Amino acid sequence: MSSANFNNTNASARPWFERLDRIDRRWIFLLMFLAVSGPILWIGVTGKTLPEAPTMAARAVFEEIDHLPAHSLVLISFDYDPASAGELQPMATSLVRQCAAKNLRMVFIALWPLGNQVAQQTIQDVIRDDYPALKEGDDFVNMGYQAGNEAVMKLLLTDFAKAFPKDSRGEATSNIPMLKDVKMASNFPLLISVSAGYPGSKEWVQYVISAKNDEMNFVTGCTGVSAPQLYPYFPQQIAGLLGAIKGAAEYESMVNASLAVDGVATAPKYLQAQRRMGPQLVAHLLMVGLIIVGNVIFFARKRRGAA
Amino acid sequence: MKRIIPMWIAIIGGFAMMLSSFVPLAESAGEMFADVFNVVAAIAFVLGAGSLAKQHLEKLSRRDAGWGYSIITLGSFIITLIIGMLKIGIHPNPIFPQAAYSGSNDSEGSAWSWIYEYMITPLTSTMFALLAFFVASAAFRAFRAKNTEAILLLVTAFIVLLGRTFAGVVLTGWFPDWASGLRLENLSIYVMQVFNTAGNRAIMIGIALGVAATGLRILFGIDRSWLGGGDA
Amino acid sequence: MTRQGKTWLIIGAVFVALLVARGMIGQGLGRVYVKRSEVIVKLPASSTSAATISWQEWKQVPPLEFDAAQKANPAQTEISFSWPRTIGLWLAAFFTLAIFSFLYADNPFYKIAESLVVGVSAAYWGVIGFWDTLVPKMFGALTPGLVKSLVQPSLLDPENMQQISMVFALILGVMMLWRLLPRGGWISAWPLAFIVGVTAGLKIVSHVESDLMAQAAATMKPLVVSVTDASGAINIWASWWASVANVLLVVGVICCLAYFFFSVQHKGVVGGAARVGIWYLMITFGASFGFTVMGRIALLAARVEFLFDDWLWLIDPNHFRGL
Amino acid sequence: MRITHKVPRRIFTNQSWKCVANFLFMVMCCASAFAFETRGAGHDNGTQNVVAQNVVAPNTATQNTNAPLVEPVNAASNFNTAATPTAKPTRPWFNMEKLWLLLWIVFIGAAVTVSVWLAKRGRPIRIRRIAALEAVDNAVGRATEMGRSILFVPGIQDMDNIQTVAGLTMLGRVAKTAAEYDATIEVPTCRSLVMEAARDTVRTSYLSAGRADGFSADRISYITDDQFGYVAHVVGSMVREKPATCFYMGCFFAESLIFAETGNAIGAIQIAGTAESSQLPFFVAACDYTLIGEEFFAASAYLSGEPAQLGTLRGQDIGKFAVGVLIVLGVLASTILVMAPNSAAVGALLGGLQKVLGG
Repeated sequence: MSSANFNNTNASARPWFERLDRIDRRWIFLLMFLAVSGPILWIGVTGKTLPEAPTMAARAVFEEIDHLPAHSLVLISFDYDPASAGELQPMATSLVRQCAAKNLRMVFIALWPLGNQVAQQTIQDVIRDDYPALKEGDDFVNMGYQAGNEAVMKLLLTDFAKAFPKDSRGEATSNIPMLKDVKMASNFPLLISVSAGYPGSKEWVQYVISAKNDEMNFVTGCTGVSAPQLYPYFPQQIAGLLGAIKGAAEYESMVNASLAVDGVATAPKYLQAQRRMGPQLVAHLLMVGLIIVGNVIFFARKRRGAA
Repeated sequence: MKRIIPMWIAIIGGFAMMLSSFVPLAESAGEMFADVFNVVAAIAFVLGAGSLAKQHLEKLSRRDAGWGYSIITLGSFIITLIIGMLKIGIHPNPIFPQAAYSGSNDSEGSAWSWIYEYMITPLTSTMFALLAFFVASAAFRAFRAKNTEAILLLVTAFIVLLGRTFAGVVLTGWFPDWASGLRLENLSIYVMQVFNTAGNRAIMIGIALGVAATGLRILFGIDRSWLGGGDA
Repeated sequence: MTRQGKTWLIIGAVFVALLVARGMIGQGLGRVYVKRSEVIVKLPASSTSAATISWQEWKQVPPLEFDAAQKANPAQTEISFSWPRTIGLWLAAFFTLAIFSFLYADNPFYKIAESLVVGVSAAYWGVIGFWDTLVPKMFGALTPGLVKSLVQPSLLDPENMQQISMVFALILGVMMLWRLLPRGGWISAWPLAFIVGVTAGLKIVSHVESDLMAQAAATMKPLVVSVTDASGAINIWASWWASVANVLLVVGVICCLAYFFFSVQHKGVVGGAARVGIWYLMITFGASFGFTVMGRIALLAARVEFLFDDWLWLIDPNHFRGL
Repeated sequence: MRITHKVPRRIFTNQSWKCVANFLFMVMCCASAFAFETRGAGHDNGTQNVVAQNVVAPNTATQNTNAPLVEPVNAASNFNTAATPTAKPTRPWFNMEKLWLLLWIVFIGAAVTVSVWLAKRGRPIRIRRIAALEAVDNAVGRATEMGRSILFVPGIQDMDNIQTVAGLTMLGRVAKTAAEYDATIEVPTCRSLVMEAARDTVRTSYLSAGRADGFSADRISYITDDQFGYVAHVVGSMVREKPATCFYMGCFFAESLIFAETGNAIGAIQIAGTAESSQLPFFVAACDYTLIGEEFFAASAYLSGEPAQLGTLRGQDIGKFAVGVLIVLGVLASTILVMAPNSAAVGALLGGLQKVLGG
């Protein structure tokens, strides 16, 4: 874009930091491209991923689910659509996997119109493929999408069956065995939301968790853009928080480690997030390096100016 | 006169809407306005399309530099419009086979979804992806310790950037438990919880007052610079 | 030839050479396979024409399934190679590279991509506006019979209020379009004025409620907090940190508010507070910047994965081609 | 256009009367709704209910319009709460839960009205310097000197976003300066309605600058509704036409940094303003000047220099001061409450404060 940089006549006469400061920004672009594409290629070819050290927010998610006794009821809300699946699907997959492995009874709902579709896909990929012993209606049920945003949340507080009168198969809520004792949201000891925006985690906190904080816990996974708005609620209202692909990778590695079987490689669908952390690490290091170089230039120039 | 009437339309509409928020009978007025607005905006697309066509037809007729690109824009616009408006190649919805236009444009295998998947998605999402390059060049140029403000900006960004990867864990993960609050990943959470919350809260309060004052300037007829209408 | 022109030529030549080389090795380059299925739908009994209509649908399947099907029965036609989708895939790759090329310099490929995306997307949103807004909302309210017979038999009968508001919307819309006529274009200022006024009225209420009042209420935190352990004893360190956090939060909000004062000169106490306020704002911005970087890099990674996985078949993270 | 700031000594100008009248109108509307509510609750309950039902019925989902006429008994039994028709749930005229919200709005309205009135009476208002706005004239002048155009992006949202409206008021000011300096201004828009509104605004600005002949509607064009389609076009034309000055004023999302970095690469002076807090960091990092949140909404008033408009800024400050005082009181009260949990008076104070803020 800046063709002027091509004909720097007396470039060699300038001190090194001046030359570095005027570097054509296209070199930075090239470095960024390599920083992202290199790891993708390397991880894609070798299948290796980077280790993860879970932070407290991610560890809290794992432990909240891990502490629940078997057959506890869990309400899982799919508040996203395929557009944000890149960031959120790995979380949803691992969350459902941990719940299924712990033999918890899962109730899926969706507050985004396309959330039902991603929920079905996740049920297919995780429960039907890998935990075929779990029976729909007894161990898990998908209640589908319900329009109304916060209104649905408020209704859930008082009357579950009214908010979701039937499941996605068309079965009436009253006929579903696992929902026999469910009257309202607080019958679920744990609420999980995978959220891409409105309505999502923030609304769950405002309308449901604030009212029932002592009866039910809330863990959530969200996109990077919405994470800053949710941190103020952690750990009081939000017991565990997965922020963007980083949080997903940490949590995914914990779930994989807890379910690992010797001699059997983890299926690629359970490594999505960790695969995506490779380019993140290198690109972040590049950014950090660029900031350092920028400041080295700044101070070198300042010293020269002062001398 | 041409400016007085629109001003009063704005004033009456605005106050009525403000009032409706307090009257349970009219609670849905806001939603109704959203519907009305969407319909007006959809109708106004004709104006946008007219502007687009005029702009490129003029370029073509004048043979301006790059008129060939105008052919591409106009051609793709017209073809997409025809395919979408007429739902070309779309089968009816299996639930309502008797209604000829009941099928959705998005059904897999249609010309429309081909356009979406192979043209709109790659073009727009690659444009979006350019941001990864621009954050790097902006960070290189702007994050320099020129003064206190810049130092704070740069140090916070630095902490969060490192705290969000494995590198942060490697650098500060060995800190003992009593100093665990100083580990980069925890420090970045602390920054988010305290400083970010405080800053954003004040910005939001300020914006609310700014919106109120801007709205009142319009509704009190003090600011009329947005009003068109020709004669002053 | 200019230096830039030469650079373009060299980049292009190297790229094509690499592409050809890639195409000759292993499984070759990106192709799309589809699986055919028949859809048969019964028409309602009242219809006089044929009792059923049918059409074929094609769904995309991984190349692995094609290989398996070919192995089982080389003459099968259920899963086949799709020309239109393969061309689409290559076009998508071309567009991706064309947009990336803008980072180097403006060039004809970018201009083609830009012209296309403007034309296609303008029409795209126009069509969405027509089928998703005008048809169900306006025509659905004003001519429900027509919409039911042609588009959406399940349409609910419109309520009176809905019809009134849609007539109103239609009038506003027509006033907007009046501009296209040679005379009386000023009338289009009326709907605009209505929209601006109503927006102002609505936003005053919603912002004061959710931003001003709610945020101020959330800031009323005690400066001293005592955190108790599970055993009931007071945890001194945790209490200390929680108290510091609250003090920092409250001070921050007040100082940032001071920064936004317009009618007071930033001198003395207000000046000092405003200065602390701008520090807080800078920390806020630095943190948001750092947090957003992750999402932006994920976007680039997705495009690069598209190029390497879907198009060049260099990597196969999902085991779609059985590498 | 009436130029009002030339007559500051007139106590009751037309405009200040209008402002006060509007405020009274607002108060009256609110008061009457409130009065209806309180009266309805106390005295003529029956008639109120009838009226309320007749008005409400067509528009509510919970009530069946025809049922009360045809089968009154069944209709009544549909409601869990009541057995007799007189006790049916009715909708009140005023939502008492929102009383404090209403009072806040009336308070801000009053603060603005009083400040405007005082300003019109000639009481001087000193507004602090806003660097980004001081730079506007120079930035426009630079474009004229360099013989290049000015780019103005009014955000990517439609007219139902107040930021777009604020961006357009700013456009009005910038276009007027541009007309006076004889600089060309390009406004690509992302929505058809914004294009129309921007054309009106710029046309008026050129007229009031006495340069009606210099206005060309074609420079304000619609590109596409698509976010990144729009971005692709705008950055493409930025690189080709190299505007000397770029303004980004309105509601922005991810495109903020694409614009700002491209503008930086072509060496343009960039002034940005938005209330979208997630995008502020990028504008702050990559633009020469940035209007942060509330400053953006104050910009048009600041640039106008008219006492009435500047008065509204004072009104905003009064609102901010009130919020600050409430926060300090609330913090003190809740701190005391932690140390002395049994203090009933402080508890009541805190409860009252939270009520004032809608809690």
